[in-house]
Amino acid sequence: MEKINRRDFLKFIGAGGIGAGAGLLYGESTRKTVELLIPQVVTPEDYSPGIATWYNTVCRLCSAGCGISVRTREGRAKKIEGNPNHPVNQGRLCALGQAGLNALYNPDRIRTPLRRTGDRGNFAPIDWDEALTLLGRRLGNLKIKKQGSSVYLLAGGLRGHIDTLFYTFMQALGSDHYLHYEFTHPAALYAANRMIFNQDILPYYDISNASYVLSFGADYLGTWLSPVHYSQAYGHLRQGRTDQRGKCVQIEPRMSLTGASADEWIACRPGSEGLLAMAMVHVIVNDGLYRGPDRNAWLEATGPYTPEAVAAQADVAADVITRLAHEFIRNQPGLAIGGGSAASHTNAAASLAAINVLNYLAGNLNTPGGVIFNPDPVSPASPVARQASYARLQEWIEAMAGGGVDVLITHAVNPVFTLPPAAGFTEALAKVPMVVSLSSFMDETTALADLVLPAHTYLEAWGDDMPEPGVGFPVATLSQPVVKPLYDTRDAGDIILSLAHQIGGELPVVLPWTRIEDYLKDSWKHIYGQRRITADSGGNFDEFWNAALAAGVWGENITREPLRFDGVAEDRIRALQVPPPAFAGEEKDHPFVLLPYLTQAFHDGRGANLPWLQELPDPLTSIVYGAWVEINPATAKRFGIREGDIVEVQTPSGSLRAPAFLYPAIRPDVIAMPIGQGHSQYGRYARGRGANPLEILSPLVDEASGALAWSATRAGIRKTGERAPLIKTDGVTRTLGRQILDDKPAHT
Amino acid sequence: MADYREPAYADVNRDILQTMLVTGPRYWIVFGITSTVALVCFFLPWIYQWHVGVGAAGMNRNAVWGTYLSNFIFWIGLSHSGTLLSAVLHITGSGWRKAIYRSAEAMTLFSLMTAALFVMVHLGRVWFVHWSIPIPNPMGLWPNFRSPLLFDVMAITTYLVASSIFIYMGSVPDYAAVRDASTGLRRRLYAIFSFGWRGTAQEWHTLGWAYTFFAVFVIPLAVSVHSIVSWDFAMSLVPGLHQTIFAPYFVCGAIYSGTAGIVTVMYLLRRCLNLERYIREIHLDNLGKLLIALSLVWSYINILELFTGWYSGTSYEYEALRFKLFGFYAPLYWEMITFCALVPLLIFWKKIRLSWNRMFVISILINIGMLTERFIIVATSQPRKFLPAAFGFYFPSVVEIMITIGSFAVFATLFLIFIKWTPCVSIYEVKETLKPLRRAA
Amino acid sequence: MGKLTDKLKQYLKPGYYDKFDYHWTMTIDLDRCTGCEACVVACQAENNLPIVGEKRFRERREIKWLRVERYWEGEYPDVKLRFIPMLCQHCDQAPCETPCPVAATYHNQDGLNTQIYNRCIGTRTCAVYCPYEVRYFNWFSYTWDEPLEQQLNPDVTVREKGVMEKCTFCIQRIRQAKDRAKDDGRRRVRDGEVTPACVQSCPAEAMVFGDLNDPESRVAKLAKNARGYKVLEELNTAPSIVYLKKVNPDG
Amino acid sequence: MSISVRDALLTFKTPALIGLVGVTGFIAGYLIDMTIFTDTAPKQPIDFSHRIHVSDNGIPCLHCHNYADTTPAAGVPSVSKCMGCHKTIATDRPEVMKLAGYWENQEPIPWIKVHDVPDFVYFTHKRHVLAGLECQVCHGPVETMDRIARVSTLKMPWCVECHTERKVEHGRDCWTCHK
Repeated sequence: MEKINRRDFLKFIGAGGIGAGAGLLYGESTRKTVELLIPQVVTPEDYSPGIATWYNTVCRLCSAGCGISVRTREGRAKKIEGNPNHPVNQGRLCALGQAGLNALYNPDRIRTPLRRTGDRGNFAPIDWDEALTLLGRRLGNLKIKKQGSSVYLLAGGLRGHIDTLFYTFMQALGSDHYLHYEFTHPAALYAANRMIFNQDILPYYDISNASYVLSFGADYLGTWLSPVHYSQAYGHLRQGRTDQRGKCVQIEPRMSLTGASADEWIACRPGSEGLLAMAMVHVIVNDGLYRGPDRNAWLEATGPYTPEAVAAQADVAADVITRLAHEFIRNQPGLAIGGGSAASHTNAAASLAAINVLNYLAGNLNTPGGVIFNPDPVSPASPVARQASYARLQEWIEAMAGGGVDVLITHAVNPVFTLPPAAGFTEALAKVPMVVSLSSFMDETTALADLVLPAHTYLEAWGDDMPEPGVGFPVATLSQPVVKPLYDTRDAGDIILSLAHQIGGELPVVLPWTRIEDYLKDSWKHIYGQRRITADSGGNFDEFWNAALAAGVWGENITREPLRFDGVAEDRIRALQVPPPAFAGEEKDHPFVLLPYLTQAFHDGRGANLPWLQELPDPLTSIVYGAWVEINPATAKRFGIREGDIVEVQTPSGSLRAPAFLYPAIRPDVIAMPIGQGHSQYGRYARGRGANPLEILSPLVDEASGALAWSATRAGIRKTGERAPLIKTDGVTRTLGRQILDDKPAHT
Repeated sequence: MADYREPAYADVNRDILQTMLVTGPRYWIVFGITSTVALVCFFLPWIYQWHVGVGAAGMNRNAVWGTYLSNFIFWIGLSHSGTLLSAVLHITGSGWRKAIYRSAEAMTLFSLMTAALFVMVHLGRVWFVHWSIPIPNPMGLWPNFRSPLLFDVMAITTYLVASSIFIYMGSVPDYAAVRDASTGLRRRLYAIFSFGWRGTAQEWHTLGWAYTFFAVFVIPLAVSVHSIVSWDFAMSLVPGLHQTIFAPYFVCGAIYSGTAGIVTVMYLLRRCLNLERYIREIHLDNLGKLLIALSLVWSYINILELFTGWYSGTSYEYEALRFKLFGFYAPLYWEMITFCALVPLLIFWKKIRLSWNRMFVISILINIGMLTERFIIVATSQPRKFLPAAFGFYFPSVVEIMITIGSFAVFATLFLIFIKWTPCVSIYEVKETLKPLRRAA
Repeated sequence: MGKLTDKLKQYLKPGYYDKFDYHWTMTIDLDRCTGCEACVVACQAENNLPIVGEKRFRERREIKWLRVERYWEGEYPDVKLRFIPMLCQHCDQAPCETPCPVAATYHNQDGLNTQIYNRCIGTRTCAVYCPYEVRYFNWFSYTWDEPLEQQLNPDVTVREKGVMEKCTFCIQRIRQAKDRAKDDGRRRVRDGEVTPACVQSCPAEAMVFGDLNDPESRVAKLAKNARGYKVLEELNTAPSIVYLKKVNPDG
Repeated sequence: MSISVRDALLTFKTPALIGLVGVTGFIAGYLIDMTIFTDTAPKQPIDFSHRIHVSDNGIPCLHCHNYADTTPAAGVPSVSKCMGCHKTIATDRPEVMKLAGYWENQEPIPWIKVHDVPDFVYFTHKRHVLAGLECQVCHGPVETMDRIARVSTLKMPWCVECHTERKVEHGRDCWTCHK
């Protein structure tokens, strides 16, 4: 072929050059960025790359006190699992407990101390020294002026020596205004146990060995006392024994998680649970199923509570009551427990007392599968005494409103959210010159504080715990930091200690420690000596301490006799009677009873800022992200309400709007709402989502226990015409006769 | 028809060649519109989706297949009549085909391309699409040859290649005609396209032979392609899709929509390129008859589908049927029945059959119906599978709808390019149909 | 010719194996299950499931490898609620395996239905073919609000947009157990050595996991239980999850 | 007048060739970039020489990379570990002074990662070391390198090849290496 002329040649060069250039550039563009290989400066001794390290500590997200093991990799917490050595949860853990990581790594944590600037709700960061001096000075002055008693400390339900520390601190300050407040604290149950059993601490309910569980609204698989432990017990009760399968009966106006698992669900009128119990007592005594010496006394006491009489009040057929009573006595060991709706009416304590009587008559006290009275706890410190009932909190609120409170310190408690506004806490708070919050989250209460001293989350903090209710033998758990503190926060204990030193006077004398860790260790030295553990642990204290830290739990292995119980005193029997429940609001303009209920995920609202739980479909409705009003389909039909219609719920103390959900298992004269949503603060995941039923409660109180009767508010509903389709994961919730739940297609 | 004057050979060349050699402003306007729409409605949304993920579409966990796949089937279907029809008619030696087959085959080609595009749009990670092609690699990784989707890839590529060869072969003599009628660069280009065709007896013989061979070869291919597409669905367990009838159902549906498509295109060509003298009532008449036949078969299969569903007696099939006939998308279903089963019955009337405008409307309606049919298949079956708790709902997103509209523009653009590149009516074959005595002009 | 027929016979066996090395199987006792959904969170924590956000939930694009389905029976007042945890059944004759054009999902020698994220091209055919609807697609690339990403499990890939994902029976835990076995010079993993996150967390111990090939394993014994059944058994997918149906005392 | 195909083709010869050259150029350029310009031995913050440590002073690999036989990651020695020797040894060398500098202000050394596998790959040193593989099999003659360099591609074909020829148990199952 002919030779290429010059112009063409240049063209070739050009083309080749451009092409090659483009190729190079393309290659460069596809190359991934340089990765660095960062070594440690000094290697920690328990570090090995790519291998998980487990730390045992305690879950603080509810009061059950489960032991947890946290898996960490390269110094970061990866997963929370139950601590297999721990007698309460035995290696298992609930949704809330596992979501604890979301609390630790929550994007909305308070990262530095904050000081109010201008109106409440506006903050500016300050450093710790400044913050502590600020508070220290104030407390110091009060102390010098002998006004220490105007310092109030309200803590969430904390147990163990951190509580003792708080107590000592307040005492030294000259103030005995130190209380715990937990919305879920079963005050009525304590009262009932005092009434019938003379017990200050809760007994152990041995569900796993029971063959019959008669539960009056106690959601023991979801929220009652120690759900993880009871779930495990439930598993054993159902399939753990070869010879028998225990039966579960649930009596409650709205089917709870437990109700769903029960063999029989009986929808009684709200607040009539105690009456039912009394009727059963009547049947048992009357039909000669109980032949104790005090039979006649019982006969008298329960005279008026004939099944027929109660049937009318409770809307449960008389023969059902009789049948249940007989079943209960026949299938021993059996358990009668009460909670939930039964424990949230104006007759709560009396109802639970009546339920206790069932156990007494069945003679299943201190027997396997029955009620076993716990021996005294490991540490003498008994925070239960410091638990504020709603009534007791009322006195505080009055004091605050009256200007008697100069400094209010709150720790891990959010009364602004968990108390009904009608209680007037928020207004009273405004009257307090200085509000200090030790919270690690900007919750509703913290938002109204003047000074925020962010405490560690429980995964960064030291502490110990004695589970309550215990498990039949004394147990203590140690909690330790599993990761380095993420932010400029401090251990609540350390804050108190440094405050003590800041204030001076005799405080540094009674609280000489500078680190909570040392304080804890010394307190344990004391137990160690007192309990003469040396005998069984063999080595010295340090060995014991390290062993305890490694195991995360220490259970006393000298078996103690459960506390004896001999009969109910005559006068108590005679005194026992269950009044019908009182309600706020008239039936004619408020035809329904509003039943707020706890969910395992959100508990009293503290779970709402954990994204995993916001995205966890509600076990019974599969709804995520938001709150709803549960209405019986029949009722809904009457009001022409479809799912997703926004309804207005009015009570004597207010009203709220939420989408309706047609719940097949709720009484037609009851509407229910989950507690936990409807936060106005508390981080991006919780804020402005759903509605909070507590906001519209009329705070009636159960006189006997001082507990807030939070199911005793009547409500009316109105269809607003607006719609807000619920976000739920379920499609159709009927099997349509398909072979899903059974080996053969169901017939529907 | 009285005033119809049959064209002379010279006229044929002139008339048809001017459609591609002479380009008026109207062409450029139309071309401009289609290409812009294609860019704005198809490619831009696609790029956006590429960037954020397929979430840009309306699909969810209850219906992971959406309009992308239904459109894919639709375009595959549209591709069907073209090559298949022209091949069948060629073998059966029906002369009336000659004027229309070129554009029909072009349709095949371009709708196949559009369909292929939709596969890409559908993929979650289209940048790895080459993994579905068996290329030897040092990792020893191969595609999964059991997968109906892989059958698809094979079938479609084969069909694409075969039909492009088929259409090209048919055009060679015409390219020669273009070459002789033009000058300069185009002349040289077409010299290459036409492989230096000189029109000797030998060449005509070879062409005829090869052409017939390909015609025979293409027919089973066309049938297989849509059967395989149907297996994508039929091989699943999904109630409403898991049916043996699906292969014939799809094939018949494909030819049906394809034939309707031809009518549409013919109408437009005739109008816009004033080919009234070549595309004539006879074509309309024959295609009309074909449409009736196909619509009857199609309706029959639909009834059969309902029957099998009902006869199965399972909760699954019942629910699927219920949702299809009376569920949210029921209006679409009945619309489909009206357009594809009832409306075509009008064609029985010769008056309607021979009226260009009426047939044009009907053909459009049929294809709307077929488009919905494909949509119903994906949109009503998946959200009603086996576990009621996982029942759901699917509605296409804006991006999806835009891309659907855009796809038509893509097709149109390609077709417009085509008519300027190849004579859209076969010059030499039209001549074959003319009366010999008029040969001397 | 004989060779060919053998080859064809081979194709009839699940995953083309004469016998699985391990046959990982799970039993779920519905009589123990309380529907508390602890397992759901456990799975999310272990397997880096994204926090998709309210909008995505509304669009029904949540990602939950393990979900608890609930079915109501009867009407008030005689109404019952039944729970059933639904996760990948690791079918031995999996409908989802055949259609994947790139073989990103296939049956491996341990009887597991694999999902290889970095091979997936996102045709989503497997999800259509799966009768249990336990395959979840990454419609977007999800991100974690800082510092939540510090929790991510380094043993599990964070999936990018456009790939399918599903329950793996916590393959990373299986892998670690095998690793441990090798360290101790054992040929096999001991029964109970592998517990997927859900099984580990289950408060009522409703879930049991193990090797069906080992006749002594707990799961092998439970699988023989009279209450045992498989969901949608008539589809003949041969799932590796055996459910034990809830006992109904009144017949 | 007629035109032959050859003449026609000739007119398009030059543009076609130019296009061809362009494409070839592109491919060539890309390959060059991938092979020659890929930095398999980047400049490290400290000019650490494996040769000096291993060959000259006979320090075994596992002395510094002490996790290689016990954990998935081989482990980069911590700064303190380096200082363990270099408090006393060769303290006058400039590079060692750099190291001392890092130690002074307690900073980690930002080494540039040379051997890196994607996030979706599960690789454990332990199993490979315990299987009796020499470090050099994958990392090359490190003992001779003054600056560490990547000698193998660390790409899947390379892994699979070795797994295949050593008949690793389930060595070709995706879930053996992908997570």
